[in-house]
Order: sequence, then C-alpha cells, then structure tokens
Amino acid sequence: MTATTATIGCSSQSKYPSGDLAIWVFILAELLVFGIFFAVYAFARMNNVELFNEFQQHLDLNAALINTWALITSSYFVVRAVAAIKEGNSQLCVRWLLAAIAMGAVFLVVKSGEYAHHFGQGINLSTNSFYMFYLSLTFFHFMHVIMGMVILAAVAIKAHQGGYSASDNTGVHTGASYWHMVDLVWLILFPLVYVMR
Amino acid sequence: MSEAFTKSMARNIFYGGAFFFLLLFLALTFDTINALPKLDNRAALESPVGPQIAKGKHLWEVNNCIGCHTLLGEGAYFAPELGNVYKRYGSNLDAVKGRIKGLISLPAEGIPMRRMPRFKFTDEEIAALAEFLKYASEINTSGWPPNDQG
Amino acid sequence: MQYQSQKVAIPYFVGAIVLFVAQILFGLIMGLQYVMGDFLFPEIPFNVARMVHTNALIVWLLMGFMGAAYYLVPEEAETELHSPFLAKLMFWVFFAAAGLTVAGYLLVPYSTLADITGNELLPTMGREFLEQPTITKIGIVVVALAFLYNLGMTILRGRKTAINLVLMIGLVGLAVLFLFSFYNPTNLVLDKFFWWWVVHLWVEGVWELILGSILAFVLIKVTGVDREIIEKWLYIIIAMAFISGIIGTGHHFFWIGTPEYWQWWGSIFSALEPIPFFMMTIFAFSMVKQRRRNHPNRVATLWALGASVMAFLGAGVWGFMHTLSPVNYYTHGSQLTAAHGHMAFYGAYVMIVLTIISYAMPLLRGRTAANSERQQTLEIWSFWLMTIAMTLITLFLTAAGILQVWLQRVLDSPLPFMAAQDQLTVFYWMREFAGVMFLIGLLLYIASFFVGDKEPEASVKTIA
Amino acid sequence: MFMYGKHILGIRACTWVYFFLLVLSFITYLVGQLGLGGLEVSLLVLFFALMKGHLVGLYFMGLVRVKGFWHWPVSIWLIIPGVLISIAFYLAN
Repeated sequence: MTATTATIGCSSQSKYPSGDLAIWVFILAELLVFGIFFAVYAFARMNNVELFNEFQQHLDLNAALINTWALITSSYFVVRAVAAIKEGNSQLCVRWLLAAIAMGAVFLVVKSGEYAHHFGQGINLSTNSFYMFYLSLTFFHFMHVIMGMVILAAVAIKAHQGGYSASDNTGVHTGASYWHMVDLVWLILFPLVYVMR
Repeated sequence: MSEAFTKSMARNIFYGGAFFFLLLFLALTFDTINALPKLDNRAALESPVGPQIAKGKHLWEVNNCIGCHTLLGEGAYFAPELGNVYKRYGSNLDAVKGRIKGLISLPAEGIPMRRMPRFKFTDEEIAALAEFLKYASEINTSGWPPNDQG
Repeated sequence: MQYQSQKVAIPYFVGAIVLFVAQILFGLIMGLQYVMGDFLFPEIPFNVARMVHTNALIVWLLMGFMGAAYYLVPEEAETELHSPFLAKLMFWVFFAAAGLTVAGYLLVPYSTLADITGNELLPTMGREFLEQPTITKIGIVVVALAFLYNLGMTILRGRKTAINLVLMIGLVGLAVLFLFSFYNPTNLVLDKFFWWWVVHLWVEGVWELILGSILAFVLIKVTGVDREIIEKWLYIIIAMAFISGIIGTGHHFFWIGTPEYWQWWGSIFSALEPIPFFMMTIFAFSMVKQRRRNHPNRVATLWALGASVMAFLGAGVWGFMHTLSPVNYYTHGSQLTAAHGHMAFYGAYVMIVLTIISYAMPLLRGRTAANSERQQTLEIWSFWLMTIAMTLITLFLTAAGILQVWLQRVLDSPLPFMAAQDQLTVFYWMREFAGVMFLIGLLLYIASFFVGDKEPEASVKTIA
Repeated sequence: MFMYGKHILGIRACTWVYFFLLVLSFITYLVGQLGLGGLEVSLLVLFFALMKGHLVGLYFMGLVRVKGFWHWPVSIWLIIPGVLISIAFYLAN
C-alpha cells in the first residue's frame, strides 16, 4: 500500500464535491427518485404486510449478498482508481477502473440470474404489488448499474489514452461520484427489499 | 466556481439521461403490451360482435363524440362520461340504444340547455355504437370511475 | 436582425396571431355554451367549436415555433437560411391547409368531412386534438419535413450552437412523435396508449426542448449574459424535463385499461415534473438579475419572465395538484383537468411564442432593437390583462372542478353529470367574463403593433 | 473510528470503511437468512444501511472534506427516506 498518504480528490477542504457539479445535480435528482420510490415501497407495504412478507421469502438472499459485496468492492476499486490518477498514474487508474467494471459485471450476471428465475416462473410486473415494487426498483437500479458501467468505461478509455493527469482529473471524479451513487442506492435497497420484514 | 459545472457534462447528462429514460419507457411499454390482453377486453373484439364494435368505434370517431364527451375520462368535459354509460343504464343494451335515439331526435328548437346534435343514425348504427360503449365499459380500468355517474 | 432570410419568420408570426384570435373567439363561444346550452345550435355545436379552439391553438403554436426557428436558427448558425423560398411556400401550404380544415369543420358536418377527405382509407380522425382529416395530417408531415430539411441544411452549413441543436432535437422529436397519430387500432386501450405518445410526449417532452431553446435565445439577447452559462442551464433543464417527463407519461395510464403499476411509476415520475419548470423560473430570473446590459425591449424580457413563472404555475403546480393516482382517481376528466390545461398551455407555450414574437418582430419590422415606448406600454398592458385573465380562468375552473368532483364523485349519493354541471353555472359565468378580459388583452396586444408604430424607438435611458 | 487527521482521507481509511461495509452487509444478510423480523430488527437493519450510506457518502464520495451546502445532500437524503421508511414500518407493525 504505497498509496497510504494519497488523498481522495484535493487534499484541502473544498466548497464543492469532487467531480463536475453538473453530475451532482444529476445525482441529487436520481437520489430524489430513488428516495421517493423507497418511501412509496414502505408505505405500499403497510397496506399489504402479509403479502410483502410472504413473497419477500421467495427472493434469493445469497445472490443479494454477493451483489452487495460486488458493488461495495467495485466502489472501493473506484476509490483506488481516483487515488491512482491523483498520483498521475494513468495505467494503474485504468486497471482499477477495469476491476470496478468487472465487479459491476458480476452484479449484472447475478441479478440476471435472479430475473431469469423469476421470469421462468411467469412472474412479471402485474403479478402482485410486492413483485411490482421488487421488479421496478431493482430493474431501475439494474439500468443504473449498466449506465454507471458505461460511464466508467468511457472514463477508463480516456484515462488509457492519457486524457487525465495528476492535476487534471475531474472526469475521473465525475464518473466515480456517479458510481458511488449507484452503490449507495443499492445499500438501502438491499435491506429494504430483501431483509426488512 | 462555476467552471466546476461544465457545459459538456451538462450536455452528456442530457443525452445520457434522455436515452436512459427512453429505454426504460420502452421496456415498460413492452411489458404493458404483453399485459394488455388480460385487461383490454380484446375478447369482445374477437367475438362475433367484434365487427359491430369496430363499426361503433368508427362512428364514434367520425361524429367527433369526443368533442363533448369523455371516454375513460379523456375528451371534452361538456357532456357525460361514456366509458361506463352501459353500466349506468343497468348494463342493458336496449336502454343505451333508447337513450341515444331519444337524444338525437329532440326537436331542433326550443330546448335551452346543452344538447346533442341531431345525428342521423340508422338503427343498425345505433346498435353498433351501443356495442362499442358496452365493450368500453368492460375494459379493466382499475376501478375508475369512482361511481356509476362517471 | 442580421440575416435577410430571417424575414421569412414574419408570415409565420402573423399567421400564428390570426389563428390565436380565432382560437380565443371560439373559446368564448364554448364558454357561453357552457352556460347557455343551445347557443348557436345547431350551426356551431360545442364539439365543432372545441375542435376549432384546440386545433387552432396547436397549429398556431406550431406556426409560432416555426417562425421562431426561422428567426433564430440563421442567427445562431450565422448564415442565411438554406431556402427562404421553401420556407415561404411551406407557410402558405400550412396556412391554407389550416384554413381549409377550419372551414371544413365549420361548413359541413364532421362525418361529411370525414367522407370527403377519404378518412375511410386511413381512419385517423375523431380523436381528441387529432381531429384533423387524414390529408391534413399528411400535409402537416410534409410541411414538417420540408421545414426540418430547410433548418437542417442551414445548421449543417453554419455554426452549431447548443440552442440550435436542442431546438432541432425538439423539432425532429415533434415530427417523429406525430407519426403515432396515424396509428388508430380498434382496440381502444392501444389507441389511447399511443395517442398519448403524441400528446404527452409533445407537450411534456419535446416541446419543452423548443420552449427551453427559445427562452435561452431570448435571454442571451436581452440580458447579454455569457452564452456558456445560459447553454449550461438549458442542458440541465431539458435533461430534467426528459428524466421526469418520459416516464411521467405514466400519469395518463392510470385508468385507461393499462396495468396498475403505471399508477406508481406515473405518480412518482410526474411528481418530479415540476422540477424542470421550477429550474426554468430560477434560470430566467437569475439571468435577468445577472444581466450585463439593459435591453430597450423591456416587454420581451417581461414575457420571458412571465412565461417561466406561468409555466411553473400552470404545468408544474396545477399539474402536480392532480397527478398522484389517488387524487387523480377523483379528478380525472373533470374541470380540474381543463384548469390545468389552460394555464399550462398559456404559460409554457403561448407565452414563449409571444416572447419570441415580442423580441423578434420589432427587429423584423426594421427597428434596431425595440418598439416605441408607447407600443411597449400597450403590450405590457396586454401582458397583464391576458395573464391575469388566464389566472382567473384557471382559478374559476379549479373551483368548478373541485365542486364537480365533490358532487359527482365523492358524495355518498352522487349527482348525475348534468345535475352537477347545473351547480357550477356561477363559476362558468365568471370564467366567461375572464375570457372576455383575455380577448381585450389580445386586442390590445394586436393594437400594440400599430399604435405608436411611427414613434421613435424606446431607448435604455427612457426606461431607466 | 475515523478521526480527522492526516490520513483521514487516505486510502487506508477507505480500506477500513470498505471492510466495515462488507461486515455490515454480512450482518444484514444473516438477519435475513435467520428469518428475523419485527420492528426492532427491521429498524436496526435500516440503521445499518443508513450508516453504510453515510460512510459511502463521506469517504468514497469524499464529502467528508466538503464544507457547506454540498456536505449535506447525501446525509439528508439518507435521513428523509430513512425516517419515512421507519414510520411506515412502525405503522405496519
């Protein structure tokens, strides 16, 4: 761990979060949507506690744990990628980013397996309100994972071409912030939909 | 520190966001199209009265009924909702036909209230319209309207 | 005005205002029919008046958008329009088609019009807002294609600014989505589902791009604020419009035979739809506050600010009021919908077209920057008269709507539709008076083009 | 656990956060696997989730060193849905 003294973003305190402020406006909008969705889930559950509790048991907790770990790990890799570019090490940054994308891919594969299982049983959005919320929330998040991977890939390509440096790396921070948001949302989604009863 | 907020990032968010939500919308549309057969009363369309319903819808359109009435809550708000008119008249086709016939044969003058144009429908056409309205009333509208008055 | 070919915008603006007048006159007829049921019966039944009212609105807004595009695209692209002749020709095609269609609505029964125009071959008529005969629809497509070609060639040749690109995306989207108006299956649910792809994805989707780009253009001109800043705002606002508005279509899929999950998706996303409008208000006011110069055309600035506020109130607040599915269950298809529709269209689209006309017309008519002091004063009066009148119309319809919902949908023994309507008469009368006030405002607006026309231009000094 | 200091924003802090997140997720998983339910357990799990979110915001997103307005959005975002979810679960039980 040569990077123990490396800092994330700028070393001094700042008025703005790292990355392009535009992405932060977007992140807030996305968080708002997810926040509303979560609250709506909880209140819809209130009227159907038994239904929600029953069908929650049909979800695959093992898959959810793997996915949670995958996203956390991926987020951590992105932190390393940011630290690498702060030291001007583009190629190390690219490797961390690729690792992060790979963890995202793990998430997609596992989640697709879950979907295949549900769809195989003929479950869809109209099956009942639990599955409506489960599928809506997780699919909406699923698409965000894909989107986040596309963004990370774009950042990785640019980093590979030497587009970032120790002093000019806003783009990396921007992609990283978005990816952490995807992780953050899942961290709430996981207990809410899979565990809390 | 407005440089922190770049135009190119704002542009990328617009393109990315638009594409993303368009895809999501298409996915939901796809699911909706698959779910519709259970909801949209297409059994009626495929039944022997299907052609009559189609004719009724056509008449509904070429006489611009939507210009005064609502149908499943959409249209003009000048005259009653007709999506559930079949149920309002006791789920009785003859009652619906009689009502249409009565309204279009009111005298031209001397009725100082909202009134229906004097459409010249044949009995056959009135029957088609009634079948169309019956079909519409049997679509699964998630419990709307709140009561029979529409 | 920097390019000769921008002048092709003039007929579009004039045509728009002519149709605007027709729209308001027929609106007044309908308003009267609400309280005097047999007024003009059987010559102009309500459904015919309504068709003219709504179709004239749509067509004049489209004309206004086209005029705006012909004005601002060359200036943004810094080049002459590809083909001014094509633009002029298309104006007359469009105007003639609109005139013929309205004449058809008024002169023959609608079903006869359907016969004459061959609706049998491709039935598309008789659906709300898409009542135009199929051949008129095809005409609209042709005009739109020629229009897009003309603008596209201009932009390709010239400077590509964010405003131009956003405007083009909006206009192309408008044309593409209109194609769904040709899809009219017997299955009522499918019919309605895709009908909203035209109607909703226009007014709460691509039209917001057009609105945003016109607003951004005028704000650059009247405030002198740096283009970078304004275009940044533009992108973020339209991004929010799409993020909320595309899935927000779901708020129309609550009760038309579509799956129930739309009640959740539609409610959640359309609850976010006020955000872009709110941002637009903040945007307009902060740009004017940061202005680098005082533009002598103060009335254009007033329209721009007014549009941002009224769009937020009409589309944002009044839309949000009944967009959540548990509320909409009671309010769907009531006078509340009409209240929202009136203020949203006025605030978002009528006012933005009047903004660009107000900014561009003095220049097109040979002024260097603005109309005379007297003209502007008159126009400011018309601004307030129309805006206050529309606010009153909205409030009266809201009151009527709430009472209607109560009587007809909430009461334990609900009243039939017509019985409930009888209870609303007083609100309908007040709405009609507000409508007359609106007409007076509109006449003053038109007068502002002629009264004081010969006087010298207003200058910044006389304002300060 | 993570004091303000020279290394607060360093990779080492983030690594610790990372391990901590893994452990908390595993606890959440165990709660689910054991089929534990009820208001107290649910709220505890929710509390873990909010804490995890908070750590991601502060350390991974780096908001810990941001002062002023932008320090707060993620925390506030966690608190508001968190409170709403708690209320809903409280009322449901």
